Amino acid sequence: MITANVRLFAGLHQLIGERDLEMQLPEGATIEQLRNKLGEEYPLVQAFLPTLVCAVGEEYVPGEHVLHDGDHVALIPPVSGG
Amino acid sequence: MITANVRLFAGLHQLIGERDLEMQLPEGATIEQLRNKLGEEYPLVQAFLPTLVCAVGEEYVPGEHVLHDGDHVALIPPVSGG
Amino acid sequence: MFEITADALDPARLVAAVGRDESGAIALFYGVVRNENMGRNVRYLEYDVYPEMAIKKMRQVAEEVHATYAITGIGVLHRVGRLEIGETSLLVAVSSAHRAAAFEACHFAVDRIKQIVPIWKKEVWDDGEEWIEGHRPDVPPRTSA
Amino acid sequence: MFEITADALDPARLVAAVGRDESGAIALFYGVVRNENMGRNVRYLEYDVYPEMAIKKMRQVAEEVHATYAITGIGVLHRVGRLEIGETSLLVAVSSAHRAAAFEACHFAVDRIKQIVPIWKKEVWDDGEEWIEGHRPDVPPRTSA
Repeated sequence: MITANVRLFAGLHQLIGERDLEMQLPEGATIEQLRNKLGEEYPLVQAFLPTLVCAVGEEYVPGEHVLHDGDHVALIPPVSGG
Repeated sequence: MITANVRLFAGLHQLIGERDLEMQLPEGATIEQLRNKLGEEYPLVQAFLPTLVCAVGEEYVPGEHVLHDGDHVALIPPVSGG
Repeated sequence: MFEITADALDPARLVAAVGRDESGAIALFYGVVRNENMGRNVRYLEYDVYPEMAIKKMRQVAEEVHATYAITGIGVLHRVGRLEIGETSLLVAVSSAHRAAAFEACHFAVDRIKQIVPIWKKEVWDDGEEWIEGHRPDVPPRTSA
Repeated sequence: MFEITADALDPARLVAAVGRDESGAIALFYGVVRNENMGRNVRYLEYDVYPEMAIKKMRQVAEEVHATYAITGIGVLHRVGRLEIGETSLLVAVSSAHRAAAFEACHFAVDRIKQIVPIWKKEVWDDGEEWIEGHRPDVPPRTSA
């Protein structure tokens, strides 16, 4: 198993009430698997998943991206700065 | 005869060394006649005439514009503000 | 100069930072909190940010602008936290030898910032609130694992 | 706010003057004295102006901008006299609900100011000087006498 450090922002942060979560995932898990598990563990998040993008190492990554133990994963809803 | 109060700017002002000139013109004289007389009285001005525009009452006017006694006529070389 | 701060933004400092002796034009954009959006009366805004990534993405925008336009300097300041009507949330300054490049590059930079920089605004109205969903950032195709 | 002055220009004052509660964007343009033009090394600039007409023509530009773009405010400050490299000669600020109108209207306003406002600059180089001939203003067809 690996541990991913998940960071929440904006509506997700407000909804779940935490800035950071730890998630346990199987060795070789992808962003897609993390998203699925997130939806299972936090059903409130499911409404966000279709438009949610993930970032690892401060870069946007696709669903196939493979995670490593200790990775920091940011959940990025559609941005609205400016 | 009428008197036109002629104001000079930029290169013309520097060349002639005056900000204001008085010119005597016949009754009913136009801007075009003023320009011609200016070129005769101040030959140095002739090089400016092709690109010079005149303003009366703070508005650009064409050569056919008829002058009245006491009019203020500004000689406007191509502008270069900004 | 690329900064995220909870304090009031200082345009003079940003303009001084982007100007060079060869700059003939500087375009400065202010994003300002307005009192209305989509027909709703806005009381104030609350901004959230992923600071490290936001700075990194601002720098990426600057690189894109440098690659596309003949500019002499660019800088971005973004305010976060609670902002009242009339307060400035975003400043983008671009200097160039000539004005057309300064205007076009600054406009492009603002558009890109709104597309890829991880910052979010919540509108608070008299009768509710909502986190605004703007642009979904583009995700690169498959990266190396 | 439309002003001609021999003193340093104050952008904060101009921005405050054009902002409204419904303004979400302000585009501010700085015309800055640069150290080079047409391959020549510029030491400083000297500006001449026809003040009353310059203000009148700035107001005409503002009316044209209001007629063409959805803006909430516009202001122009122009400095005259001697200006050194890096000093600001022109400030044009435009506020709007949205950024595209602010950028486009501000760019248009700067272009028009350079076409019709009676202001002139002299470049002073190490080895000479020249009054710059920019745009010949359009003259209306025959007016009533």
